[in-house]
Amino acid sequence: MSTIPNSLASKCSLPAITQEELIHLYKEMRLIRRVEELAAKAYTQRKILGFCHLYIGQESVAVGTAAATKDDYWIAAYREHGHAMAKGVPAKEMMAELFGKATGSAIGLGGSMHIFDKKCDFMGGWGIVGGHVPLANGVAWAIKARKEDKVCVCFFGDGAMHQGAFFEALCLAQLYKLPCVFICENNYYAMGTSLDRQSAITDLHRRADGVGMVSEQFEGFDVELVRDRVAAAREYARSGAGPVLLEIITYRYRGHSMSDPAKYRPKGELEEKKLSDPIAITHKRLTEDFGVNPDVLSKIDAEVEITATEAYQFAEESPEADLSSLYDFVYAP
Amino acid sequence: MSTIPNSLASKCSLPAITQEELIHLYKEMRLIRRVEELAAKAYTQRKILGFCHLYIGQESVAVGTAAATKDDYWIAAYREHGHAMAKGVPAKEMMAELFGKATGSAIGLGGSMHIFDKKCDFMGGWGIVGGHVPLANGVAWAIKARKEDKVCVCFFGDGAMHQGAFFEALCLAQLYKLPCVFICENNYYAMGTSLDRQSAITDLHRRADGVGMVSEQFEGFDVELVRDRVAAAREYARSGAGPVLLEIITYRYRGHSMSDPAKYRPKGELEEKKLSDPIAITHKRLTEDFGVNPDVLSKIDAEVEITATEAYQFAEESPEADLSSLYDFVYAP
Amino acid sequence: MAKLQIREALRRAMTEEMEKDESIFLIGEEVAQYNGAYKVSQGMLEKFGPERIVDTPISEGGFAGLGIGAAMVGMRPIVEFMTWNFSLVAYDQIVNTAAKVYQMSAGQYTLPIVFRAPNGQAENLAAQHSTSVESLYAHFPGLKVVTYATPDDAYGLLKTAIADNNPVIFLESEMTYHVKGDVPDEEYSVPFGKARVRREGSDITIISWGKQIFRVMDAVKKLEAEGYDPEVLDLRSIRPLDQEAIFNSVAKTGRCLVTHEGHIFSGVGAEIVAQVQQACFEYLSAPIVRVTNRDVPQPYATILEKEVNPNPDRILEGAYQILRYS
Amino acid sequence: MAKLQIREALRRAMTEEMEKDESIFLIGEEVAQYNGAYKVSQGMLEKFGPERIVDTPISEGGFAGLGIGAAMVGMRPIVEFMTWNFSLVAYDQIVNTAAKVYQMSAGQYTLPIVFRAPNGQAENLAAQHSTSVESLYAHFPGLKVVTYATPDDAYGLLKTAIADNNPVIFLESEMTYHVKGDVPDEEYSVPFGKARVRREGSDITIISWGKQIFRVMDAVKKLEAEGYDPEVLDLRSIRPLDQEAIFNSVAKTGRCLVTHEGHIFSGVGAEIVAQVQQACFEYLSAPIVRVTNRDVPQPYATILEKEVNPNPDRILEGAYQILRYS
Ligand SMILES: Cc1ncc(C[n+]2csc(CCOP(=O)(O)OP(=O)(O)O)c2C)c(N)n1
Ligand SMILES: Cc1ncc(C[n+]2csc(CCOP(=O)(O)OP(=O)(O)O)c2C)c(N)n1
Ligand SMILES: [Mg+2]
Ligand SMILES: [Mg+2]
Repeated sequence: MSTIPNSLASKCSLPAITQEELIHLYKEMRLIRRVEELAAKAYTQRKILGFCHLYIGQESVAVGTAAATKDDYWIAAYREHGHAMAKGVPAKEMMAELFGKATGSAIGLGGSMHIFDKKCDFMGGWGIVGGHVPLANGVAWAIKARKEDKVCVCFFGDGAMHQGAFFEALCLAQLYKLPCVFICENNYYAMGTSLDRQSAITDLHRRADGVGMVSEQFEGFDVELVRDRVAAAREYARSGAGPVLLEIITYRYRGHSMSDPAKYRPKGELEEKKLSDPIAITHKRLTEDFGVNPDVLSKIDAEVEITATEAYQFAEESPEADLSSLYDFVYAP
Repeated sequence: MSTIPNSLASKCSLPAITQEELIHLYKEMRLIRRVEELAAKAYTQRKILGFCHLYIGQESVAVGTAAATKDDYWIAAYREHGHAMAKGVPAKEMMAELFGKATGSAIGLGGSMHIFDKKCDFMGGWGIVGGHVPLANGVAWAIKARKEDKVCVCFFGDGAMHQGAFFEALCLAQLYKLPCVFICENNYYAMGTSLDRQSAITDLHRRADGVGMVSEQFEGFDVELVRDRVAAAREYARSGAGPVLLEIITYRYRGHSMSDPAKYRPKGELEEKKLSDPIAITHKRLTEDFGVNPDVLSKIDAEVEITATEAYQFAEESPEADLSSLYDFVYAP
Repeated sequence: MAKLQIREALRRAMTEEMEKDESIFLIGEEVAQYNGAYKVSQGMLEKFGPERIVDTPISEGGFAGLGIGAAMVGMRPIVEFMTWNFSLVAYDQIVNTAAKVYQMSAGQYTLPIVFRAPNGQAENLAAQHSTSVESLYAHFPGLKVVTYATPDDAYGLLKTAIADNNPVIFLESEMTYHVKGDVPDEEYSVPFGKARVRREGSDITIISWGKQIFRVMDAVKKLEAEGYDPEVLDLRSIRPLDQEAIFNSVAKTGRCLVTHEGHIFSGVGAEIVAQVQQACFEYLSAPIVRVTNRDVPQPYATILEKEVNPNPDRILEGAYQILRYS
Repeated sequence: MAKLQIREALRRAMTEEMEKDESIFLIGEEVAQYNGAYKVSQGMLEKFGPERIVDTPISEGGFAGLGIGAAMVGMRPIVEFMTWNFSLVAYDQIVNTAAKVYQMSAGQYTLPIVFRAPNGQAENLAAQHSTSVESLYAHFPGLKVVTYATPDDAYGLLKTAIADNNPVIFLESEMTYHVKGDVPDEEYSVPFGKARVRREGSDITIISWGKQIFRVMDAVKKLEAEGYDPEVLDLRSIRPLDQEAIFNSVAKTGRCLVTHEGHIFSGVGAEIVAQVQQACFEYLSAPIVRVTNRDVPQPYATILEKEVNPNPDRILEGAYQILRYS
């Protein structure tokens, strides 16, 4: 495995995280989790329909990445609620989209799998496994052509790493030295298929070796670590050195989608993984290392509760998607 | 790069090549070259039409591989005249197919890019770059299921190694440990695009690293060396250890197809490459190392000339493709 | 006679054939350990083992190609896509390889392979997960395309598909896997190219296929109540088409409506209309009408989706247009 | 007024637009250093440099996707496939991504991108290299599909395609890149959705597009010689269709033939027939006839290929069938 050269990794580093920033990241993760839990509730009440893939357990990846790439372009797959919120999509607009309401981020046209928000350069929300990865190169191409000081961050799952689209994208990104940070969120499963049954090699970042790309693998339960490693990768890509593939080990607590009971997990696996829960880790770090009073965090939890509940209510009370909008978005003027 | 473990490579070895066998390989290469030269002639006379991709310069790869895998299944791309003949497709039937005649290997339905011959397990002849590579896994699957003592040999060009189909095939072959020998004939160009402009890494066999596959790269101008290395790879794959990717460095003397003047080559490159002409190398080896009288080889050349010319005449004199066959091969009974 | 769910009928067809012929294997995402994304292959791993019920990673092009290669050398693979939407990444393999093997090799290589998956929209799956693919495959000579509405046909058609020596595109639906119906206990197969008359009638021929048949039968109830006497043809086989049944029916009724899910433009409906207007020109008392999805990408929200779908109300509207034409 | 080859007309359109707008770039296999597989982009690398005329490896899905991503953030890519056959490996990117971006994002992201390549059969390229893709793309709302017969339309339509804010499928032909014709010197563009009357007439409406127009004009000469007065509509735009022009013409002539290359089943011809029979039911004096490829994979040998193609003789046959109908 090639890793990001130390010289660059050190150059790039963001300033060491402050208590304030870490509290903010804690809050972001909390919010994602609570919104997802409410989405789960709404789903069982048939207020959200279709496929609904929850991000619970993986929050540190999107939130840590956001801490390092907030102003960059992001593009993600269908398990993207967390990414959307971390990137700045208001919880209300996202939840309303899940409810299929006129106030949703895509006014009810897209739904759970297709959150888009141009205001914060959140470019979806895509449903075909691996299919959106090539798009990242195009965004990076534009960045390069227009000499923007940005990168394109592209998220996908372990399941995407056996798809031709993913591979072609990696080849092209490396050939053209595009400013892309490819992030594989390896949560051990593609639906019911565990890692070792998907691929002969389970260190998936080694896919990068086949195209000569720099890559790194690390556990992503600690949001601070994610922030720092993604920042290094960002700097590498931004500097013109070429793209980077990060394999971030994570875990999803729920089934693949709301309709998956996830019976394929070995007994005890979920419980074990929960021992390194991203929110708990950060809670501990804040209280133990930074000496934050737990009450401060409880207060934050309460604020989050309000925001999440408001999002839910907003979604619930919003008007249905507007029939008259049906033909408005087939062709652009 | 992982290479075939020595233990296996040594176990597998064919007996050292005999003079008789090497003379046979010389003859095979000669025949391919002469048939291709006649095909070129026929093309300029508009007796062969459409795309016509000649194998001149690369003969040692197909012939050396045949020496090691004669009874295995083969599948190739559109530059497959040499492979077809090396595998046993009679020159006559192949030439007649190029001419679009009723006596052709596919009675004029397929043409130059689609030579098939079930009698000798030559499975095409395919036109979409990379598109046939996944099929090799299926053949290997059948080999495994039926416990045949065989492998599937799959040929493709350097240009195919950036295609999703190629990558997915590699992933699956390695996952299922299929008895495949993948052979990339790296002739430096995909049409007019040189290697370094196709891929960030030019040691293309490293694609195997990304999927954990064993691979090897070697120059393929010496037919004997090709025979031995392919035999080792075959033994590895056949034994159940898994597939192998070979990158065999070679060179095509002609343009990509008959309509390509190949102006993109740096000056002198072709001349330099011709210094390691496969036929010349084997001629030298036979006369200098094996002490074969050059007259013996001249006699062989003369025999080849007759076979090639007969193929040409056979094609020319054969009846046109049969209109009544047009609807016979849309659906099988 | 057993009442089977469609998923059970499909499973029975596969299981019976696999018991008889060792060269058949089932390959696709989640077909083995997960028992199928929609539980069609439930229990089959246990019965046939991992060499014949094969889980794959997410690489549709790769395993479709694997199936094709295996079929060329005499295996009889059943390739399952999780849905037909995902076959679009394997499109080249199916239309430009599978469809052409037999012809390009002048009959040396046959391709006994079934590609099966749920087709068309389910509910609230939005634009990327709602493609009806029938026209995209039926366009190509070399492929056969079939589908069913009820368990008995699901069973009988899949039996024929597995026995066929050509690539067969077999269209299912996640919305109807649970639908129950009578399936005769003895083995049988339903031939390709034969439409099924779901209702005999004399006023109008309504042509449809797949789960759209259920919407049609809904609409038909209303028509009946209003005194109309519609004939309903369930095509079952899209390529080959049962021209005889279609033309005879339209010649009898003089009126024709074609309704299907999916996009209208160059859909299978268009093909049928083009054939019918030619064959039945002298018999038609009204223009042929198509009722399909409205011409937009599938939206997510229920209220929008309902409006887009070729629902019974829209079928009725189309029927009235034809019946009241003068 | 200059006489330009079609390849020159296309090059002129791209060059003019690229000079005006820095966000346009051309990307594809062999477009730069090789000057285009068919020399359409000759000299453009020299003029615009390697950042705007971009060679790619053989990964159509990859670079189609690159174009889509770039277009989403405001670039205006022109993606060239070596031929449309090879777009089939990128099919998912085009029909399930490009076609749907605008809708799924509720208009937040537009997709100003042109996909261009030679379409349909050339000569003796056999089954895998002869696909006519128009129906495969026109099927999908969200895509526009256009094509031309002559240099003036090639230029004017490509200008419009590049200016359009939607994904445009632009169909060319390697067989006619050398065809010369007048192209006005001043800049102009040809709007989408407007058919071109290639010949006015009153006996029969012959509808076609692309290089098939040349075969039609051959057949028309014969018809003229025999005293018939055919009207020829060159559609140019397949999606959107010029319904007004089509329906008005058929209403006038009462007879209609649609002819195109490629497979017949659910082809674009089927769509046109389906629409015409409905809109012009009362005007039609004969069934509408389609003349397309015979329903087989494209064979290699010339004698077979000629038989398969919708050649002038077969167009005539179709026309007689209509004209002599009674
Ligand atoms: C091309 C394609 N094939 C199949 C599917 C169905 N599918 C949706 S998600 C999924 C699993 C993906 O797993 P992974 O990439 O690991 O992401 P995760 O769900 O773990 O976030 C599958 C098979 C799809 N959407 N696209
Ligand atoms: C998917 C696809 N894209 C493009 C082409 C057009 N094409 C035919 S051969 C070729 C070059 C292939 O080069 P390589 O794989 O190195 O094989 P070689 O010709 O050198 O034997 C290209 C671009 C094709 N046939 N298929
Ligand atoms: Mg996963
Ligand atoms: Mg090459």
